[in-house]
Amino acid sequence: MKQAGNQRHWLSFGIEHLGMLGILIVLITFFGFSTDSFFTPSTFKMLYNQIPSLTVIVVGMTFALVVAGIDLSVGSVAALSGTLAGVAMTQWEWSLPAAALAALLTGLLCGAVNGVISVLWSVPSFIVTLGMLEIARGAAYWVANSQMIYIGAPVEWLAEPMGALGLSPAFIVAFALVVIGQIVLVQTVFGRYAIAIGTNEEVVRLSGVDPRLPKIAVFALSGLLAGLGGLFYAARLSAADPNGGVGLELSAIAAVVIGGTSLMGGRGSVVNSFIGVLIISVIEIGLIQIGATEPIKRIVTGVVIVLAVVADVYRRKLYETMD
Amino acid sequence: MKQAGNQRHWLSFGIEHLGMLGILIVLITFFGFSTDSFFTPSTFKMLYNQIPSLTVIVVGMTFALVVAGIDLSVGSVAALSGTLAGVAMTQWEWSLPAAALAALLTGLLCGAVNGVISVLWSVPSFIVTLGMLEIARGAAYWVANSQMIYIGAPVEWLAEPMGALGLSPAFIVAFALVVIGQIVLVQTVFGRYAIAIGTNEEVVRLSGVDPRLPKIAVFALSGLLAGLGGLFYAARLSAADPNGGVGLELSAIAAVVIGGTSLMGGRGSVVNSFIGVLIISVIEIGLIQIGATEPIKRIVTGVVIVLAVVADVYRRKLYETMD
Amino acid sequence: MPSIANGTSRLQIHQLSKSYAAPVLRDVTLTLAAGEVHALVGANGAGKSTLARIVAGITKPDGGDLSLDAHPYAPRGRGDAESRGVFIVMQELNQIGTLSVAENLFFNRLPRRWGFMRRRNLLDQAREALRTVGLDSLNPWTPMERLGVGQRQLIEIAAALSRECKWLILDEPTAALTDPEIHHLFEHIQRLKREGVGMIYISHRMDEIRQIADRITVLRDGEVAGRFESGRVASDELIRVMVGREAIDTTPSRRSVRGSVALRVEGLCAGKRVQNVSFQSHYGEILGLSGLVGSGRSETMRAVFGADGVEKGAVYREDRPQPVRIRRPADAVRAGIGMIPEDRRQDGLLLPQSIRINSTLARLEEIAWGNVWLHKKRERDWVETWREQLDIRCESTLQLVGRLSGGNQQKVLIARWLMRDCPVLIFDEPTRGIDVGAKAAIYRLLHELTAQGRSVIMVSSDLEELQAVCDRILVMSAGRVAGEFSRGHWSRDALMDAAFSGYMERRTGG
Amino acid sequence: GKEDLSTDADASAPRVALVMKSLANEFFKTMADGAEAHQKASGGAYALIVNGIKDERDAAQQVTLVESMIAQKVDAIVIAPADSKALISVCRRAMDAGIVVVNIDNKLDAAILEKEGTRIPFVGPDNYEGAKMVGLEMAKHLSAGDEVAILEGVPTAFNAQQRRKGFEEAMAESGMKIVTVQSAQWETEKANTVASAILSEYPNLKAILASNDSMALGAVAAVKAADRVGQVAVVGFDNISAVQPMLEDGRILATADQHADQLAVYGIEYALAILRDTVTPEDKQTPVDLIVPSEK
Ligand SMILES: Nc1ncnc2c1ncn2[C@@H]1O[C@H](COP(=O)(O)OP(=O)(O)OP(=O)(O)O)[C@@H](O)[C@H]1O
Ligand SMILES: Nc1ncnc2c1ncn2[C@@H]1O[C@H](COP(=O)(O)OP(=O)(O)OP(=O)(O)O)[C@@H](O)[C@H]1O
Ligand SMILES: [Mg+2]
Ligand SMILES: [Mg+2]
Repeated sequence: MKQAGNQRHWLSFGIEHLGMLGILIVLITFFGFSTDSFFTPSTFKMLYNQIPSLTVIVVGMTFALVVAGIDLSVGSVAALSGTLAGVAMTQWEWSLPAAALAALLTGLLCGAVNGVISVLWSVPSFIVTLGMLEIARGAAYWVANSQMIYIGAPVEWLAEPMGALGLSPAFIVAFALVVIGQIVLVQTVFGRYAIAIGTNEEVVRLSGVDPRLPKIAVFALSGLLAGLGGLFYAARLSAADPNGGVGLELSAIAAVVIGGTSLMGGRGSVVNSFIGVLIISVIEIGLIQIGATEPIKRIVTGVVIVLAVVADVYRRKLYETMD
Repeated sequence: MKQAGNQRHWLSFGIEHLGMLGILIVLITFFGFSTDSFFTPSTFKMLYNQIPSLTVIVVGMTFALVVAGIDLSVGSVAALSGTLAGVAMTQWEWSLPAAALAALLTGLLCGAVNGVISVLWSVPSFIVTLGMLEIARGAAYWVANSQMIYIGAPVEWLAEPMGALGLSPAFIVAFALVVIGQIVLVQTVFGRYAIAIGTNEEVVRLSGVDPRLPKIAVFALSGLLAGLGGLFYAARLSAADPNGGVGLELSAIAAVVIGGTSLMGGRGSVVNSFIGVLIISVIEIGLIQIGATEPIKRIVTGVVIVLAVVADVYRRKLYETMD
Repeated sequence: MPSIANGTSRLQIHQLSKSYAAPVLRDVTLTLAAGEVHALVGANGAGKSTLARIVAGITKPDGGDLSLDAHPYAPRGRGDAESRGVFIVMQELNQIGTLSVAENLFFNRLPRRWGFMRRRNLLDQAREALRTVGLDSLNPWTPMERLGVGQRQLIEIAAALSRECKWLILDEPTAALTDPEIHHLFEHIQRLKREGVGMIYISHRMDEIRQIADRITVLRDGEVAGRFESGRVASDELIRVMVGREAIDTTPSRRSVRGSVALRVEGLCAGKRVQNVSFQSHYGEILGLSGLVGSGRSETMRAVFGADGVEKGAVYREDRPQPVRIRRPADAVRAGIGMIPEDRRQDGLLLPQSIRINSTLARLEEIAWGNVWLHKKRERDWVETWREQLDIRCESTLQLVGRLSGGNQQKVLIARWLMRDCPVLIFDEPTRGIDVGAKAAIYRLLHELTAQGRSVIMVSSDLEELQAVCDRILVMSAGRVAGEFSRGHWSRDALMDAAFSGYMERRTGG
Repeated sequence: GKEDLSTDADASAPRVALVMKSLANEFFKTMADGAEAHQKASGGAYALIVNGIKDERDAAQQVTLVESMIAQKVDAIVIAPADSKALISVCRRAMDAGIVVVNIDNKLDAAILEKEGTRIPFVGPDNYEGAKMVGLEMAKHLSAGDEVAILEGVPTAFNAQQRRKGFEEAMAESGMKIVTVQSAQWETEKANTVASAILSEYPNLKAILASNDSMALGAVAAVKAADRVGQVAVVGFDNISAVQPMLEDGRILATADQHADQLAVYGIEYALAILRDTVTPEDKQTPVDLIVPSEK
């Protein structure tokens, strides 16, 4: 309810995000008590380094959902960008910066195509990005000749933990993008227009603001960030996998929606989406550490996702009556 | 725009659906000229018998989208229902009717749970059904002990072509459900409420109609039909696959959206969703028969999906200026 | 500007025409001079808003041309029109609910630096703009969706007033406002006149037209049906030209037969806007609810109807000792209470659906065989009947409600509830945007309803209307009932005093 | 027909359909490439139609594929079934239509074939033996009692079950302690997540046995991220190109080569032989080789 229009006090901002954090903390505590090894630095290090790719993708997805669109192509675009970078570095012997640039541009291009087609021909973004999901996947197979590409050291440093906290460059970039994304959404004209477009595109148009450009920009942004996500995947695995990122769109959308962004557009918070990512990752890792069997893993994951959002609904109601 | 409120003339109904059919016919003609073996009875027989499970699921999904909801759990629920029927028939030695009933009830239950949680706790259906996607999948693994269950003859007849036209009982049931679904949507109080709720739930509520019951019913219906779909799936494979139907939700939503139903709710057509299923299946089978490589298959599928919808947008614009 | 100073500045509309399915405007010619208020009147669907939208650059005309100071003027969009100094306050509220009041006020020109919104700047400007319409106490960061229709209307006006305009179009700006706000608005209009701004003023309230119009143009079915070179025209004459037949009696007299108690509300508390509200309504009477914008009239009615949660208090039907449990509107309707919400576009109508679907929504079961199968012929007949009764102007009852003129949309909403036929009917601003002819029809309907023994509660911002129609008027102020007046025992001043009382007390008390 | 464009064979030559799992998977792609090379070299002795499904797990789609081949009236179908049970009835239908069916790679369920009274010859490797071999090779580098973990494929897949059994048997024989078995769905990314979590849960873990090389790759990255290179050994299966550098430097200790490029060829040759009526359908074992780092 509040995230979007939220500009009243920093306090309410705190309550908003702390609420989501609360659910996360409950989860962490639960797993902490369930298995000895959960509360170890290595778990958190692992968590940090697991999430950069999903995180950057989720930043873009939040914007896509805020404008009442959706981007189903993120997984495929990530795979395409990653494999392209991989092929460039191993077969064409490009340097990392050049290959990374190519990957990002590829993502940007895919996203821009999504945006332009969906906006100019007024085709639902669901369909356009579903088409792109197939197209980018096909292109990834084609680029990589359907082979997994081992890249090795040249990209690995991106995912390598550094310093005392063990944060990788990829994590730092991802975290910075979350902060920047939130600021863009709340503090910039572009962000406000994105929210307005998601609430009521017709009213935006009637107000004399052209909604097409911001919408195209949002999809281009999502593509660009998917490209970056693909690069981070490659860094983490030291390899580029044309088959990677299948079903990633669902995880990304789930994280965003758990974070309280509406699928109907007009409301959203990048920070909460990030907490959504953390919630999903903590459940996943915690269940593996507990040693749950596959059926139990699935069932618990499902139940926790629903409960997290139910809890959030109650918390928000409480908060509203308070205010 | 028109399907839902469509009550003017049967003519406009014809134009509406014939338009979608036109795109289908273009596709069929294209593949017919591309490969000799496409225009054979056996191709069409294959088409008929491939689609019943997706078709019944799509009927339910159309309703879910019409009320501005979504049902991501259909693939898992289908798998759960199918495996349950399989286990019942092979291990508990139930008869087909008993096992089928159990499968349908399971589907109904899952759907009802989706509906009740999402409506009573006002949690977005995206999240609830995403949770159910995981839960039902876990339950399917658990029921089947992660094994594919071979059922054999007892269910096969459901999918076996009969008579001169080579239609299977499953296909006939599926087709009947499409017709019934369309009639329910257009001709009944329930269908009207569904459309109204999808357009603006608050308006319906303030009209003194409780939108909760129809909404729960829609999700229960979607679950029930997913259960039926799972049964048909098992009939086709002669086996129940706890891993089956992964990603089915995306295909189903894609078929519905290709058919012109809006993700934002308030309008839809079951018949057009069915044509959406045919379009997807024809592309799939046609590409197989042409012998396209994997990258090409993906790229062509993606492009055709987008083009089909772009063509539909133009057709509709034309139609609107006409009218 | 010299052109304004010597009064030669002109906005000319020449032979303008526009059609959708049917012609909406036919060869309309009109001249607007700087510093004058040019009133545009006409029945619902006459084409006033369409004309206004064309001038403001929102809609493209099919034929004819516009000129500004003898320069051709063909705006490509609203932004283009605004750059030429032409501004509009539209009839329908066009605001982004999820954004704040401040952001809405300056939506298409948010103060920015390097893409960042300059919040401090925006806040100052917003405060300033809100002050012009008397909303000083409103926090500019309040999300728009929390406000009532009246306040939103004031904010639309504030947005236009904060611009450097040369030409201003006001499309039914006062439909949801009460006297003090209207008075305030008129002061601004006078100021703008003095500054040489030319205004097109659209309204269905004849007294306003008489008060501020310098010239009047009457539109009928998209054509100019009459021009008056002065605002001082007898309403009867105006109405005759508007509807094309003899004047109708707009305030029919009636005998009221007050029956037993129909609804009793006791100690109702809901949110901040409804504090300990108690009242009764009787069968056979029309109870009016008056008060200033934001005084909590709508919120009270929503609470009674179960649209919003209630914290305390109870609602009784007739003289039953047990209160009715109303937790949601469906309960209220079951208990025989119906309500027409004030915000027709968000709470009332399914805009992308047909008139038929909209008007039968509350009574669908009864036009269905066995509560299941829609009886489409019966539906059509019923809707046709009400279309005629309420004179809804449309191509057919299959037309999408979103494409109707504002007044006709309101009529569709009324048709829905008249069709539902509840013993107790709450109308929240039922005549908002409705033309004089149809207003009379609606008043007649209200009287018929009460004559049949129903109880009607009518919330309205139009004091004259309340005085003309009601048997009893309840005045709300700052969320409380501040006074109750029976017919014959009220005066305009007494009603206004009561409306202000809650705010005075607070000021002196706090 | 279009398929004649891709292959140049006489109109009278038999038409063989190769039905694969996902052609986007390197292993099956290699198989298909091997088959295509073989067809070219055969000088038009037969025509080849290669097809694969989109998602390895989607048995229903493969049923459609086989039906499509029946519709095209091919002479023989060589199939790598996505599932060992679900494909049986459609294969039987193909045989009823007079088409020769040969099963490669993933063996159809013997008990059900028996029950259905169908005989479909199998040509392919023994996944169980292969996995056991890899497991035993790895055990050489460890000492009895060491903790190991297994990354399973899709648990419902027959070859996944065989490989898991093979690993388990080898570990039992050499006295290792299996601390956990988790599925990573054959996927690299998933394997990386699962392996990371396992590594943090079991600080004394000495080895990870991955049921395919894609998962092994993910495990290697996890070992590196956990800073335990040299402490935790990884083995895989399939010998794909991407693991070659890791085999070189010992980050992967062993993998198994099923000679993917020849696997389909064996099946095709077998099908052609049956068409020529020279053999009676019998199962045929193809070699699985243990691959270990070349130096050392
Ligand atoms: N987008 C549209 N599509 C089709 N018809 C339209 C559209 N907009 C307006 N109309 C029609 O044009 C006619 C004039 O509408 P308009 O809104 O100009 O009336 P108005 O004079 O402002 O009436 P009111 O007093 O009710 O506001 C109406 O009959 C309406 O149905
Ligand atoms: N200062 C304020 N800050 C925030 N919200 C306010 C403020 N003043 C009023 N509101 C909101 O404005 C609305 C006014 O209440 P309500 O709509 O019941 O009044 P009304 O008398 O019907 O006035 P209106 O003419 O606006 O419909 C309420 O929703 C209230 O929450
Ligand atoms: Mg109007
Ligand atoms: Mg009000």
